[in-house]
Amino acid sequence: MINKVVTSVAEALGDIQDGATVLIGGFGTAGIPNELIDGLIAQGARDLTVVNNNAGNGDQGLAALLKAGRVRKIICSFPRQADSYVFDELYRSGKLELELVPQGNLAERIRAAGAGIGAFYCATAYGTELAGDREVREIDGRHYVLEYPIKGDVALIKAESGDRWGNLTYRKAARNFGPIMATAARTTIASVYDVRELGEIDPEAVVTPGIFVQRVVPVPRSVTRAGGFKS
Amino acid sequence: MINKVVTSVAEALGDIQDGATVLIGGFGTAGIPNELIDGLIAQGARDLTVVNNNAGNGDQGLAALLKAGRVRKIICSFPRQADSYVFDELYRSGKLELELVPQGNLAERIRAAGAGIGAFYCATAYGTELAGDREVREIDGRHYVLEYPIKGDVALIKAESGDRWGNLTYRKAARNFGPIMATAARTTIASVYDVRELGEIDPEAVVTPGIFVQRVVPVPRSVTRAGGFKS
Amino acid sequence: MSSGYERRTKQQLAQRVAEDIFDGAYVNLGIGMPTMVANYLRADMDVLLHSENGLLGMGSAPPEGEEDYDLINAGKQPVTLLPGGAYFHHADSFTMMRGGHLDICVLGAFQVSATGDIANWSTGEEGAIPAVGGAMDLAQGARETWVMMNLLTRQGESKLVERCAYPLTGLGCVKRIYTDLATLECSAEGLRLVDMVPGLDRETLETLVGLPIAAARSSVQA
Amino acid sequence: MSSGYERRTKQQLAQRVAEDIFDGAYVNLGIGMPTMVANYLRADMDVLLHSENGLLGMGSAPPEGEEDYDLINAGKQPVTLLPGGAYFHHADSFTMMRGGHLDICVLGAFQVSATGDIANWSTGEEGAIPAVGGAMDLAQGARETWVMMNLLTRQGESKLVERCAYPLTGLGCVKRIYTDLATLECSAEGLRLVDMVPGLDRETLETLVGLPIAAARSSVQA
Repeated sequence: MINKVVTSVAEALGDIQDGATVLIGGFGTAGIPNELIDGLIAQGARDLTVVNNNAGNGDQGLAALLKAGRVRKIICSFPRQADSYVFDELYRSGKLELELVPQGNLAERIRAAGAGIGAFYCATAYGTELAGDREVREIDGRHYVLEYPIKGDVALIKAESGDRWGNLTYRKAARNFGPIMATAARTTIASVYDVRELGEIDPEAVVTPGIFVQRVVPVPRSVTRAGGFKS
Repeated sequence: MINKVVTSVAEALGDIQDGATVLIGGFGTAGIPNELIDGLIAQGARDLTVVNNNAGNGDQGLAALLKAGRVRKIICSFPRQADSYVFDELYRSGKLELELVPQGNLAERIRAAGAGIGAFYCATAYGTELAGDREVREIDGRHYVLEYPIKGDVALIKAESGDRWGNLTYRKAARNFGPIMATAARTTIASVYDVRELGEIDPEAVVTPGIFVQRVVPVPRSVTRAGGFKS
Repeated sequence: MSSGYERRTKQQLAQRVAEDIFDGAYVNLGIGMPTMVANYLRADMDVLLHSENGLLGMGSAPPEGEEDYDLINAGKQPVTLLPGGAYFHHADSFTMMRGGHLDICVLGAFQVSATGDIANWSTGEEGAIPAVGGAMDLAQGARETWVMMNLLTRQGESKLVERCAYPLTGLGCVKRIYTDLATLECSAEGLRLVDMVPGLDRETLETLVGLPIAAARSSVQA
Repeated sequence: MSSGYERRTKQQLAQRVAEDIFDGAYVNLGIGMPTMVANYLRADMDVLLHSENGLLGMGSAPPEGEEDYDLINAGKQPVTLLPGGAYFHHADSFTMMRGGHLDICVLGAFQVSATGDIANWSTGEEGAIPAVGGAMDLAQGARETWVMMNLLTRQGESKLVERCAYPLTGLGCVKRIYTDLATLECSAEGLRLVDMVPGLDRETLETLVGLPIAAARSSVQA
C-alpha cells in the first residue's frame, strides 16, 4: 500500500542532509511552506543551497533559516525586498553566495531537471551580464543562451489538498513554483491543509500527480498573511 | 470584447494556407478532432506538413486527408497500425515524406516551440538511428542529442468544454497532445462539445488558458468510437 | 525646464498607454508605474492581464478587508481574478511570456536606447542588492515591449540614450516608449516620433534627448 | 529442444515479472506481452501503472459494453482509471518517463545485448513501416528497464546477443531480462544469472545463449 502521508513535519524532514540543495516553493506571500521551513530550521541541516524566487523577508521563515547561518548559497530571481534585511546583510558581508537567475530561466531550469532535459537554449538574458560566460548560439536568426537544469535533493512545497498517493492541488497563486519543483527533487515534501481520500480529488483537476511527491504532511489551516513586500 | 467562438468549422478553418504546418491532436481513438480534419479536407489547403502521433487509420479523418493527396510530409511517432493502409501505400510509393520522431521528443519539441526554447538536449534516441546526424553532447556523464522545436502554423485540437476567452478542458485520455499543441501554433483551433459562460470553468481546473487558443468551434457531441488500432 | 508645454502627469501617461492597447490584447503590466495602466483600460473592451506568478485575467485590487494573500500580482499586492481567468504554475506562466504569446508588455526603465535596448533591472551600483525577477523574460518574450517612463531624470538627463550605460535587460526589444513628454518608436534605424504634448516641437525634443528623431509617420496631434 | 526442463508459459513469465515489482512502484508496461504483467500484481499492493498517453493509476479493462474510447492505454485498448489516478498531457506524461520518475518499465524486445543494449522498435526490414512510439523514451528514462521475452526465436536463435543486429532502441539501459527459460541481469560486465526454470543448468543456458553467464549472486532455485 502506498501511504505518503506522514504525521509530523519532523518525520517528513528527518533525513535532509548537510549540503543538500533544497527547492522551496512560494512567490511573495503565496505558496510559502512556512511549517516546512520552520521544520528545516529545527531539523538542523547545514551548508544548504536554497532555490526560491525570493531570499526571505522579515525575521521569519526563509529569513530565519538564513539568519541561523544554515545556507551557503541561494539561487533566486528577486532577493531585494523592502524588508529583506537578513539576506542583505549576509550578502553584503560575503557570508552568502547568490546566483541571480531571471525568473523564467529559474522556472525552466527547474522544469528541465524534472523532465530529463540535459540543457536548453533560451533567449532570456542574451546580451546581458546575467548571461555571464554561458554558451551562446544563433538559431533561426535569434540569439540564445545555454542553460542547465537545477535539480534538488529535496523540494519543500505548499499545497492545498493531497491524498495518500501524493496527488496535489493548490490554491490560487500559491501554485507558482510548487508543481515544477515537485518534479525536480529526489524527495518532494508537500504540506497540505486537507488530506483527501483516494478519488476525492477529481482526476481531471489533479495539478501534481502523486508520482512527483514522496511525502505529504498535513498542517493546521492558517490564513495567508500580508508580507513585507513592497516594490 | 473577446469572443473566440466561431459558429462553423468552415469559418474556423477558412484561412489555412497551402504549405502550412498543421499540428493535429489525438492519440489512438482519443482526442482526434474529427470535425476539424473533415473541415480541412473540405477547405482544400494542399502541400501540408502534418504533425500527429499516428498517421491515420481506416479511410476516415487523417487517412482521408492523406488519400486526397493533400499532405506532403508527416511528422509522427507511430504510423504503423493494423489499418494504416492509406499511409502505408503513400509511404511505400514515395509520395509522402515521413519524419519519424520518438514520442517524447515529439511532445517536448512541440512544447519547446510554445515555450520559446531554441533547442534542447535530451537522452532519448542517443546511439540509435533516429538520432540521425544530430549534434551530440555529454553532460554530467550522460549523452544527449540536440533537438529543435516543432512549430505549427495551425493546431487542430479536440477539447471537451471551452468559453469565449478560449479556456479549455479535456476529457480523460483525450487530453494527450492538445494542451501542448495549443501553445505551439500561431492559430489554435479547438472543437468543443460545450460552450460555457465565462467563469463556469473552475479557474483551478482550466487545462489550456485562453491565451493559447484563437478559435473555439462548438460541434455536436458524439461518442468516441473504437478505431482500427491493434498492436 | 518647462516652457510652452506641460508634462503628462503619471495618470495622463498611464491613460496614453491604455489608449494604444487593443480589444482582446493579452498584456503584462510591469511592477511600478505600468501597473497604473490597468485603471485606464476601457470597460467595454476585454484586455486580459497576465501576472507572471500564475494568473491570467487578473482583476483590480479587492475592497479593503477582502484581501487574499494567496491571490497577489507580481508586485506582491492583493488582486482579484475575473470570471474567465485561470491559475497555472510558473513554467506555464513563463511559457506565455517567453513563447511570444503576450501581445504587449509594459515595463518601466532606467534607460532605453534608440535601437530598443532596455536597462531596467540594475543601476550597477556597488553593494546594491540585485534583483531581476521576470523583467528579462518579458523584454525578450512579448510580441511588443513598451516602455513607460519619464523622459528625463531628476537631473534633467535623457533616459533615452544612444547606448545604455546601465546593465542591460534586453537587446533591441523595445518597440515603443511612452514618456511624460512624447511617445516614440524605436527600431534598428533609430527613433521616430509618434506624438508629443501640446506646445512641444520635434526640434526641442531632439535637443532634450540629444538624438535625431524622425518625424511621425502621419500628422499626429498630441 | 526441451530436455529435462519446461519453458515458462506466457502467464508464468508475466507472473515471474510481477513477483519482482515492489509495493508502491510506478510502472509502465509496454505494448504486447508486458501488458499481461498487470494481471499478476498482488491485490494487497499499490502498484501504480503509467500509460504514456496521459494516465497514472490505470486500472484493468472495463467490462464488455462499458468501454470508453477516450480512456485507452498506449496500445489503444480501453482501460479504466483507479480512484486516486490522474490525467495529464503528453509533455507531463513524458516528463514522468524521461525525468527518471518511473521505477520500472517492462518492454518487449527483438534482441538484448549482454551489456544492456535493447532493440525493440524495428527489424530494419526493407519497406517495413517504421514506428517507435515511446519505446526509446522508456528505455532511456525509467530507473530500471526490464525486458520480457522468449529467450530464443522460433528458429532457435538466442535473442540475448553480444551485440544487437537490429536497430537499437537504447544503449546500455536494460537491467533485467525475464525470459521463458531464465531471468538474467545485464551490466557493463556482462550477464549474470538470477534464476532458471527447474531442470535447466547454467552450462546448458550458456550454450543456448552462446555467451558467458555468471552464477547467481546467492543460491537461487527456480
